[in-house]
Amino acid sequence: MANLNMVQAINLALIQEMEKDPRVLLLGEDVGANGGVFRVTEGLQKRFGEKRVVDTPLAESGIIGTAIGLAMGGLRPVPEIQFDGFLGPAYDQICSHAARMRTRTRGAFPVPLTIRIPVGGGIHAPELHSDSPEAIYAHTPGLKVVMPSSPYDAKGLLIASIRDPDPVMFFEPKRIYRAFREEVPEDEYVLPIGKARTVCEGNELTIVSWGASVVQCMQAIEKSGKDIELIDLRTIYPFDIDAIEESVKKTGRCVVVHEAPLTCGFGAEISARIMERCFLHLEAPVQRVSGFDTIMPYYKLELDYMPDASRIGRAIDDIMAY
Amino acid sequence: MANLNMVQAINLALIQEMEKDPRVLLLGEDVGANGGVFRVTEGLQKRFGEKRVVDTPLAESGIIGTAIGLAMGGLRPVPEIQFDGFLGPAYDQICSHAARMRTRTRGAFPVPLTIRIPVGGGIHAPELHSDSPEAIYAHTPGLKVVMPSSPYDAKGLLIASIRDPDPVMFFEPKRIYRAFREEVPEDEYVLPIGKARTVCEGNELTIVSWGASVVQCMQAIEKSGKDIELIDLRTIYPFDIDAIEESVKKTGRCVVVHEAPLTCGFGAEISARIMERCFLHLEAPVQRVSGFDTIMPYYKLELDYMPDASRIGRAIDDIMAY
Amino acid sequence: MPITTAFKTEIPRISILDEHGNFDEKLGKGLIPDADLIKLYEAMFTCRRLDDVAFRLQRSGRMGTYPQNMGQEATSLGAAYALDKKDWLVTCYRENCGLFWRGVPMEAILLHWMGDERGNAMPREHYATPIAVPIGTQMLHATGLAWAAKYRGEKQIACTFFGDGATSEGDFHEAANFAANLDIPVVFVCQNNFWAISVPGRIQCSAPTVAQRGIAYGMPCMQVDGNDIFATVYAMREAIERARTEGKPTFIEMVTYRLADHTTADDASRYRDKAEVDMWRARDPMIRVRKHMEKLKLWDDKKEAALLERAEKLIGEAVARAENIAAPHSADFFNSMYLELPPDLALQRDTMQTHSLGQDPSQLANTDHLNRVTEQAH
Amino acid sequence: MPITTAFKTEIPRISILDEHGNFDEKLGKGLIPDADLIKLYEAMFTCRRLDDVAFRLQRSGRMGTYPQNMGQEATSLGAAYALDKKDWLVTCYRENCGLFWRGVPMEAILLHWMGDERGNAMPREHYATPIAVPIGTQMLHATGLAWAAKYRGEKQIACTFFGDGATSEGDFHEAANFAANLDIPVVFVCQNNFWAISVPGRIQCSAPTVAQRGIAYGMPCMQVDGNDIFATVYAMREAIERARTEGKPTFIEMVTYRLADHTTADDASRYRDKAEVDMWRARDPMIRVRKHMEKLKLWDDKKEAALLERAEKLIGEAVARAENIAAPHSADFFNSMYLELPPDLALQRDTMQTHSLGQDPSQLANTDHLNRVTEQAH
Ligand SMILES: Cc1ncc(C[n+]2csc(CCOP(=O)(O)OP(=O)(O)O)c2C)c(N)n1
Ligand SMILES: Cc1ncc(C[n+]2csc(CCOP(=O)(O)OP(=O)(O)O)c2C)c(N)n1
Ligand SMILES: [Mg+2]
Ligand SMILES: [Mg+2]
Repeated sequence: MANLNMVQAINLALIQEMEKDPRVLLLGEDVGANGGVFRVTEGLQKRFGEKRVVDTPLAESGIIGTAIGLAMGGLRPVPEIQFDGFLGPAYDQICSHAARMRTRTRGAFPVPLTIRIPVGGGIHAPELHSDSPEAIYAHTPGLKVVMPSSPYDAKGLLIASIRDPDPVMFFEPKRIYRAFREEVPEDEYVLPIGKARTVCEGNELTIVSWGASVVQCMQAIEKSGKDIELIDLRTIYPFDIDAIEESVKKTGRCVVVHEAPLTCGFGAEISARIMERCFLHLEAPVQRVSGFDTIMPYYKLELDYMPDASRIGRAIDDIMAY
Repeated sequence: MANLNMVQAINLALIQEMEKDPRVLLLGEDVGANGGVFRVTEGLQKRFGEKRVVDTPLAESGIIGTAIGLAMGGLRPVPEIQFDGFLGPAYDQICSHAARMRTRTRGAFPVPLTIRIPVGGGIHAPELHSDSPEAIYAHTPGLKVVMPSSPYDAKGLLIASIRDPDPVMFFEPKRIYRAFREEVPEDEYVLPIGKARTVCEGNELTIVSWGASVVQCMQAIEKSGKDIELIDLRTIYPFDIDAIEESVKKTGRCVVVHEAPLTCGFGAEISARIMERCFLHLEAPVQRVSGFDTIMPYYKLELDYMPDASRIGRAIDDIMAY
Repeated sequence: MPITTAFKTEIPRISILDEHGNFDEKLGKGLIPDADLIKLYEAMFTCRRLDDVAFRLQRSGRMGTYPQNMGQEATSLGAAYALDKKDWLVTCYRENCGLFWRGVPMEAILLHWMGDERGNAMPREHYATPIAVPIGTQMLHATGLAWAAKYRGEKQIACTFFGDGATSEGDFHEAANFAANLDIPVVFVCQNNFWAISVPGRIQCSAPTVAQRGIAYGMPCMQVDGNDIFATVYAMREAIERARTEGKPTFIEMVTYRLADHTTADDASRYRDKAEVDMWRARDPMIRVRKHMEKLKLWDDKKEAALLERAEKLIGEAVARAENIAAPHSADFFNSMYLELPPDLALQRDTMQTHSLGQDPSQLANTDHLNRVTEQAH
Repeated sequence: MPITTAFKTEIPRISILDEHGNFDEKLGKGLIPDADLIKLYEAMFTCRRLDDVAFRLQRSGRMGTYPQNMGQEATSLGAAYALDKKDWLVTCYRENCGLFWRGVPMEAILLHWMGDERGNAMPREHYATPIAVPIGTQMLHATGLAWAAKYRGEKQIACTFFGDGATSEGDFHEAANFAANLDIPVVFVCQNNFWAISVPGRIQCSAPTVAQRGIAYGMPCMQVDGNDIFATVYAMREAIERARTEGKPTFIEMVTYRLADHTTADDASRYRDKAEVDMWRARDPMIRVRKHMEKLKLWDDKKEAALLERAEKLIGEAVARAENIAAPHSADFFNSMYLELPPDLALQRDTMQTHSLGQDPSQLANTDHLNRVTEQAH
């Protein structure tokens, strides 16, 4: 056991998978000598050589497109896209190719690929460095979408993602990269993709969230003094609707919290599913606390944009009063 | 008044806007001599010259990126992307630039741009020629998203889109390009973006749909013999939640129908909003009839994928029996 | 010397057997043994038949949109002939002849255009990737495939084909740039057929040659008469040698022409002149080989007639196999989504519905739904 | 002649005032009048001060991440000087000096890096687009802007700047290709500073020059000593003339060096040698101009001291304006989304919440929510 922050936990997961499986290689912008702009791949090029930790040209479509080829060729590439906002140029290779290759070839060419991307706001970064695009990829059949909210989860989910036979979008909430440490087992372990985690149990209300927002939810719950169950989704697709259903059938109330814009964010899907599955158990309409339907503003206003404990708290009050 | 199909109605709208406003120009692959692969721009290059109807290199990001520049330079470009599946390479320019330029520059550089794209399945086309990506763009703040379901609507909505001061994704459901004709006024007219159309009134159930699926809904309603209200959304963003609310408060039941995959499709947003707005009026959970969470299959199986009258009919039966 | 020369280069153009039957002995002698030349001609001939048959299948409603290959046979064939059978062949959709040489069963190609993914389930032993419909995207996969081989220390390389239109896409640029800068052994072959549907070549590339696209990456570049099987083989051999020994990419422009419409959905008479097409008809890659073989007494009408018979039989059988394959089942497009199907997706598959009522397992006792679905589907 | 020459080209390299003070009279004479040269030096000097000040603002927590421009002043300055004031200047983020020459107030640049969109609200009279953070995307906008001018029959052209790393992006390729094939008057300027954050230039372009990227499009290409204001002006004039009279694009590689870290968030000592940096320090574009002016008796220490004072004042005022601007309001990021705000978005703005309870207009009678929000925000 070591006391690690999320950056260290991910770094450790990468080391262990690379040692275990010679097919695993890393590629991306600045992942080599620089160890990534967040230092997530720190020391890895020195340890594994330039063949396995590759600085690529500055071209996101190229990174993902060649990684698809690497995967089709039998390897397990783990490309990094430097920031959420730079997924855009890679969108076509991710959604039209990585996601479709297995289906397109009826299983002849699977694409075991794990795309690592720091996501989300809250670090005073420039434009296009603070987005939360998980709903886009959850709406794209053929991908899995994972987002850890703690160092422990990050390690176990990343190892599961790398070993997964299908393409995984591995979103790393950069706001909590170094926000806290926790005990992380030194041995490798796997957390199953598709299973949520109950952060705390409660009977009055269910909150569903993922990524950095989980931390805001915990703050809000603490402040509220109410008996609230918090579910950390951990994976956005496939998502653990059974866990949500069970909880909401117990509590009758639910708030979903995420950083991405409201309209057609993943909160919409969860809300719709809850209605479909728990209709007769609901005591109030599911509430969504999310980013607004605006562009994430430059950093002077970013905290106004993101759901925080006070905004979540208001939703808690409102739904409890319903 | 003329009896036109949707292709003709769009062609007419383009002619009228180009005659009226010299700032309007068309660009895209094969839009010139060939008149577009669906002949939507037929005759326009001959009529308006190569300056105003421009065959571009085969590069979707280039088409949208230069169109953004054209719009920033004061023109009203109407680029065409040849098929839904080829929006992918243009995703970044659409979502990171067209959608953001006004906000980024606090209004100094608006981008009045109308992107025309044939969308959806049902015409036995090859791979990546049958997708329905509207939810992706509805989740992207800064865009408007329009999808007509008839020749009359197509003309009025396209004219509104071209005149709109902000970027519009104008999705043309190719399955009904030539499926039927209707009376279309020869004079120009505008249908407001953001307003739904009640296709038929009813008291027992509300169906919300858009694009080619509206036709399937009408078939299902006819077959069902029930007293059903059908709302054609016409615009996906901003969407006419007031019209939906009013209808569902009356009927107490709602089915949403779309071709795109279920998870995080725009049906999820509508379902979530209905719960938020009509909670106490609902007699059954909102039901979604949609494409599956799979890749749209090659054409041998495409009809199994798309919601048809029988699948919609089952949902009608199930929700009425609830 | 304030104005100096920063860079200087030339691009060669290769032609060995030209459209008038002139054969360059210096380059051409021994390049392709006679026995192989016959086989190469037979392959072109057979694929030309396939093209005709596919066209007719489409016209009679037995196949969807189909892009004819007519006139471009010598390009991919030259490549497939020169490559090792284990080198990756990453094509677009006008390389039937190369895939045929590689041994890919022709029903795979037919099935693809019949709207059936099983046509893309390429057995790995062919080292070929499926027909690529989205333009310009497959070159990155080729680069990754060659990179994977290099990573493993194998001598395998990749050869990728794409059109002149495809060179306008950003992905083309990124693929070439990755290969050049990371030393990945890929042969990039552009089939410059002067058209991208209705858009003429100068709108894709107004430079004097498409070959010079490769200069941007510091790659050796060649322009080749793509309708000359000798020239395509010659150029490929040089590029393959460089890839194999130095691990470096090459860019080859093969100049050819699309003799048919873009696809069966297209009408090329709307945008191009008959005179242009006629000129290129005379440059057909098959005519010159046949004449050359006749000159060498390798070929005659009798052999041609026998070949026709063999080709008809082979294509006929491929068509029969493609048409007689069992109808696909809607479960197929679910089952190939992930190695392990998420429960929610399995539920969608089993109920063939997305609305929740009656879809929930607890409500599945009544399997009427399921029966109804299965009936409808078949 | 089976192997002929398909294409042949050369790229010139321009250098006029080199780092040793050698001045090429033939090319340089009369190129920049003395009075202008002084002003150009003053601009470089002022922007270098801005760079220092911005760095210190960041270090003291008064500004976010900032990318220093140090060492690259002569590139964009040469362009801005040679361009007409109505030509579009479409930059990346290391062109402060060009924007300064153009007249863009320096607080715009400071505000941008202070996380405030108002820094991007460029008045149209500057014909400059805002600082572009996403790499490689702005060249397409430049191409569209120049196209719009051409469409209107105006003589206006566009000049766009980008780094060596940016030339790896597909969008760069598409922009150059559009401009070349559709005859759009754009000057493409690559600031080759040998690094893209930590990634060395050879991984972006392993060709002998970056200039040859332009050959792919049949564009005239030039390589220029980017630390030589005379050379950058010379090359720009040639390119502008071509754009203005023939309506055609040019590709210019300006060879320069980033003397500082990539941004204030970077530590370049992790990946590059001090020796390399030191070598380039000696090639600083300002040193040679100052020496040259001293030789011509145009400059001395006294003038430099006076300039320093003026620069400090100007930058100080810009900083004050940037820091004293009224705090933005959350309504701002709503109000600039569309010309007309959709009702749903207005509701989000007015309530500052996305959850529906209490957000619905019918429930808004109690405005406690609103008050709470406004208080929190300010
Ligand atoms: C990304 C993308 N954009 C557009 C299309 C539509 N399309 C199909 S083929 C074609 C022209 C291709 O031209 P070229 O690359 O020269 O190949 P050719 O057909 O001439 O062999 C176009 C525009 C597509 N398939 N993919
Ligand atoms: C599309 C995109 N990908 C990645 C980044 C992150 N990033 C910012 S600057 C930079 C390097 C840019 O290098 P270059 O183009 O040479 O410009 P320079 O910084 O050297 O001036 C990178 C990778 C980005 N901003 N945009
Ligand atoms: Mg072509
Ligand atoms: Mg650089």
